[in-house]
Amino acid sequence: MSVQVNERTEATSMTERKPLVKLEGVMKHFPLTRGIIFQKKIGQVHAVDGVDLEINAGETLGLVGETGCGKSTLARLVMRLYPLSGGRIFFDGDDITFLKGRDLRALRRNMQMIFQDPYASLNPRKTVGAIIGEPFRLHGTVPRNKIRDEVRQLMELVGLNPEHYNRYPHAFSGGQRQRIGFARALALRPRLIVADEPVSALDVSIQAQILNLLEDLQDEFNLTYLFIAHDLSVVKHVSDRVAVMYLGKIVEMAPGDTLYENPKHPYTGALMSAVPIPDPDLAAMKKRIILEGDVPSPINPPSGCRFHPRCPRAQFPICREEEPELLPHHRGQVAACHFPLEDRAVISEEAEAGS
Amino acid sequence: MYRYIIRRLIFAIPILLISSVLVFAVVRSTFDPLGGAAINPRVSKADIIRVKHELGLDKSPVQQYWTWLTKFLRGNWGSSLLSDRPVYPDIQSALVNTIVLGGIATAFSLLVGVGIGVYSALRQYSWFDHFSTSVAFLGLSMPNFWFALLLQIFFGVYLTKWLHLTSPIFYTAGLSQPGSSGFNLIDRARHLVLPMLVLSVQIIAVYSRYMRASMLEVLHSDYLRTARAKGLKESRVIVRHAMRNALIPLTTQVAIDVGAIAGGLIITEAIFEYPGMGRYFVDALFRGDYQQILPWMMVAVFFVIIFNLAADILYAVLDPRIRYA
Amino acid sequence: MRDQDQIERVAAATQPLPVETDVSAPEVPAAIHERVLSTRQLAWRRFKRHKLAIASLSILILLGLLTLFIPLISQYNFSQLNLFRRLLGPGSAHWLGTDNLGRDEFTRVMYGGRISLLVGLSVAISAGVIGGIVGGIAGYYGGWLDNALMRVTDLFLAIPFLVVLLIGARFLDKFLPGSSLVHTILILSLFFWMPDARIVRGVFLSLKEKEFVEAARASGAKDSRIIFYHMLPNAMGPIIVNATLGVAAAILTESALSFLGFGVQPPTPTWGNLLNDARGFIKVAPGLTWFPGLAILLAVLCVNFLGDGLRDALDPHQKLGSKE
Amino acid sequence: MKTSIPFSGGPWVLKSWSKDQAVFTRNDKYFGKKALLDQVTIVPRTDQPTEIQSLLSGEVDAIYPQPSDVSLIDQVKGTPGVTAKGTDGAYFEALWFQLESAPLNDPKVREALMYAIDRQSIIDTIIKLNNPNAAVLNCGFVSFPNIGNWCKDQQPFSQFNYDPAKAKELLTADGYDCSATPCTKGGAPLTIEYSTVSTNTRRTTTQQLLQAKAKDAGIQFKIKNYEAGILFGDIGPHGKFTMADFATGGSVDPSITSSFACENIPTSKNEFAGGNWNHWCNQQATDLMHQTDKELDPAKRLQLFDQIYQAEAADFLSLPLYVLPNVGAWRADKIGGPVDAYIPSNLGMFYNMNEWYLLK
Repeated sequence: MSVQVNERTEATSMTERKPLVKLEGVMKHFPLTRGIIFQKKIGQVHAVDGVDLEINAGETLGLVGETGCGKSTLARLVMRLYPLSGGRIFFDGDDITFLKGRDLRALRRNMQMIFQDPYASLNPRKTVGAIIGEPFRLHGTVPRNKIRDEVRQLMELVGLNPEHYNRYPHAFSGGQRQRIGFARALALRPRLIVADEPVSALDVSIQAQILNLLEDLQDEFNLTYLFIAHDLSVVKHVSDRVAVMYLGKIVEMAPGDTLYENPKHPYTGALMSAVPIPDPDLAAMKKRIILEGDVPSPINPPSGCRFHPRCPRAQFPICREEEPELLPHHRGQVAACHFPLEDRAVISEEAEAGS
Repeated sequence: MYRYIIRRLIFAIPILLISSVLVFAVVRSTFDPLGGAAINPRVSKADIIRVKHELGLDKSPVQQYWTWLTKFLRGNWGSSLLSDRPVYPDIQSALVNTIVLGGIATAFSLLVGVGIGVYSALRQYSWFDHFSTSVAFLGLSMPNFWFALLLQIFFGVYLTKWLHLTSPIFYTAGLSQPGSSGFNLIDRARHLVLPMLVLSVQIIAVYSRYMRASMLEVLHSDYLRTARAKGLKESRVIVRHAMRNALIPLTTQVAIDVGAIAGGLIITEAIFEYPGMGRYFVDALFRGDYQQILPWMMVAVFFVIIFNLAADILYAVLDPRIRYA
Repeated sequence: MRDQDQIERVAAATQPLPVETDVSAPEVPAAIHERVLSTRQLAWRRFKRHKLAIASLSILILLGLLTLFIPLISQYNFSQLNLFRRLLGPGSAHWLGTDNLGRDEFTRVMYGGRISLLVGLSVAISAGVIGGIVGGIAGYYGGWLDNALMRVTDLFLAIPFLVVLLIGARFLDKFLPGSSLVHTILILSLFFWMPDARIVRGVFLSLKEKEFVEAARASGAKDSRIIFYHMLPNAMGPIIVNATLGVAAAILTESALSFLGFGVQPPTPTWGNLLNDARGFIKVAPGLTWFPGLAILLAVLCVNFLGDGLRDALDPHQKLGSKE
Repeated sequence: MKTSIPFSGGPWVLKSWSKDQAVFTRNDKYFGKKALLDQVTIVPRTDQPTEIQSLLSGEVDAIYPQPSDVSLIDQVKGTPGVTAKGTDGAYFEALWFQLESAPLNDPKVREALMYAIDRQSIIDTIIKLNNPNAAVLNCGFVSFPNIGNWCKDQQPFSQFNYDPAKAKELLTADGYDCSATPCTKGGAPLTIEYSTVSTNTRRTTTQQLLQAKAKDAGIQFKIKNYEAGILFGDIGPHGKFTMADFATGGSVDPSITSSFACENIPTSKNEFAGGNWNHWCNQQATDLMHQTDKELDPAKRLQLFDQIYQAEAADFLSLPLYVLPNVGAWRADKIGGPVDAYIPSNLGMFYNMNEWYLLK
């Protein structure tokens, strides 16, 4: 145990200079096939289409986007649950893109995942004790006879009654189940936790508890989070930086406040306009931008800027023909847009123009 | 849709070819082609060698297969080694007989089974439902050869004796009265009733349960509720909406079952001396007549594949949810 | 949707009833204030409501015990002849009479039942294992492997079943020496696994997408552990139901094979060959035809009812308390 | 045979023929006694129970079945108008030993086996069901047992009566330990594989009967049956059996060289076409067989055959069991004439159908 701690402190000091996770041009294309025996590839879903991203040690990186934009796929790519179609992933400086078998399983000790659906993410046939204890059994980090105690401690840590060790998941509520999921993810003391919409399936009243738990755990274990959500207000609440994804690409990334106050990408702007604001004065000023049209199919993404068919600021032919690059704007803010939004107050102006 | 059907049809050709290879390999390795001849002590060694050469059995397996296949496709199905009767006309008449028996039994079972299934579903948990469920279970659990035996002894021996008849009401064996020539509907029917009954008991049980299940599923579906809500007449809701959709899975099931009939009535035909495919096969098997078994297997497999194909296509045609590009 | 229907179609093609397999969430979340019950307890509760299944289970247990302990119950041996007491009717000395060689029919029916039940059980279990492996691999790995395995399954389903059994029996006779009992079990298992494979595949296809499987992989579990520890237990319900119905089908098929003169060979009695032997005495000693036939009917009926009850109990669609 | 009508001599003309039925009509041009019936149809039935069934139900009027272990006479009893008759037939049934396969390659074991088989009980339990006058068959295997003189006086196998004690004695003398059942030698139990046609219930019932009886003689029979096609097409010619039960017939003027001479043991040399499935090679007997083939005088041939019989018995070649009964049953209320006249012959019950007539 002590050795591990030493390693960690060392690693932490190192990652001050280096990002913990680095993604370079990560792609995931799911093939669409037809035919029974001889499968013909007739197209592919561009779920993630060239993403560059860095997650620094100890921070929480929020990832937002509409349903189907590829954020869950990206999460699973980071976790190496899917093989990549292109690009590279580095963890703590090591290339983990092509890890397999034993090495890949060893990597799991450093990165864990929390899932969206608290009902589907727990095996209904296993007791809570077996579920939380499984990582110990798989990696042998704790002697067999100590597993039980270790699991009880974890349960207490996440706010579960250790007495319920032998219960089955169906006996727990959604929030409790999500706590079980946390306990399982924490069992190996990972450095990175990928949380895929961990609260979106929960009641609002419980969401706050769970988010607070996440923050407490981050402090206690010096965790790095990749936090995925489609709800901006939740993301903003927990994240140091926020990345916005649209159709398999990152369109804008910035520290939470900057993004909120000064969105550069019109898509971010539209998303921001939907965030409820606690201040009634500000809220009155703000108009919601309703995007027209549906999200285009990721099988056949639009050319040029992917947002151009729905973008109120699009100018042709450039937006249709040229793909914008991620360019720096404010400090720590990057956005990919040919015609970025102006600073401040633009939101309402845009809204008026649009309506 | 047409493209889908055509593609499936084209696809069936390699499947048939592969099946023919398998059939040939299995039958060739299991049966000694001249095993039947060896039973006959009068067949001399020289004869066997001569026949071996005639049948090309001294060539390589691939050559043998190819010779056999080309002959088979040209309609030259060979002759039985034991009786020297050409195989083709016998298999043809056996196939017709089997299709008659299987077809009538299937049609009858379908009528009764669907009726029982629909009524049970409409009156779920009524005494009729419970009763038909119990009877269906009984039918499913009945060893059909035993049932056949009981029917034979009852109709053939006891009933004939009690009623002082000279011939039984329903015959217990054969296809027609011995010595009769030509087609006599009543005579044929009297021969078909018992085997049909034995076959139907299980099919009715399966179909009624199947129909009940799919009917219940449809009855609880949203679109049916919508149809009712629209104010359609109940009978129209049941017939036009519920039954039509509930019949879809059954239809494909029936298509598959019919395909299996060509090779599948072995027990019933054996017990009732019915001169169909099953009986032909068992006879050939008992005698180890390779020359008869090989084409028989091909015909049976052919039917299964074709009807499975038909089931797939039917499914695609009937189920609007499925559209194949 | 297609897959699901396919499973049902195929299941119905090879066994008595359409299996309403569940491939969706295998859990009914119990309200938090309810007494906490394990899945097994919930299933048992549902099963207990099924009176016919309970009765069937009791009869089967009784029948199983009878056939198992028949040497202790009966004073006769199944092969012990008494040529002076042939073809007797039922009586106090011989409860079900004697056969054409003066053997005690009760002992023979019970001993035959032992063999028939053994065949049924072994076939269902080994078919379940084969089907589980094939379906599991196909469903878990998907892709070309899935395609290849499912085409093989289709092929096995397509060939006329009894024909293959008959030819297969010959094949084994020729190439693999051994007792006809072992041969019969082997052959039957080889042609009973397809429904299991399809069901397991269907369940696995849907389970594969479940987050708990991803969670297991994210925890560092190997494929084998995911398949056997995480996914298989969740597929057990349909497998058990199908295996139960498979027992019934195997008993019937074995008896039909024996009746045709294939299958398990005398002197080992099975219900099928007892019936076959009885045919010549149907007028002189009708009991010889009735008793083994009724025994098959009773056993298969009970197994089918049991399967029905298990389906109700293990089918998670069924909520406790609702009357369906 | 071909599908074209193969013959039309004699009192009948074959009107039509298929796998399901053969229809004969009167041959009006026949020089002899014209048939009394207008038409006769012959239909196949799988086995004796089915044939009896068809007769009882009135679907057919006369049957001439292959006898099984079924009691024809008992089954027919109680149906007025139906008469049955069983007599000795033309084939004989025997247990054949493959002399080169263990443990029957030991003549002592074969000798003991001769006393371990209860032939009388087969007759009493199974054969008498169809032929009340049946008796144990004791002569050698050359000809129709009840035709001519070939199997009249010589009874070389009559010495072998069921005597389990004697069998055990012989085995003990041969080095077997018979304190337990079955006897053992060097720890290995005395097991003899016993094969016959799996679908023939007469034979499988016989098998079970003999198995139970042989146990008392310290011998265990392991039953391994085959379908006819396999037994006669593969197992027999390739010598893959130890002891088998099947029937054989001879001819009116017999030659047994093809069945028993040394050179006719099936081997790869003769492509397994030899008829000596027993693998019996007794040079003296083979010489005698060759002599019989050249001998024209029936009396002298009979003498030579007698010597061969003796050699067969002395070598424990096989054990004859019984004469296969010929059985026939018919509706005496419908058919008149000498219906049963040819039941005992090798010509078959239907040989004199032209003399049968319908009763009004």
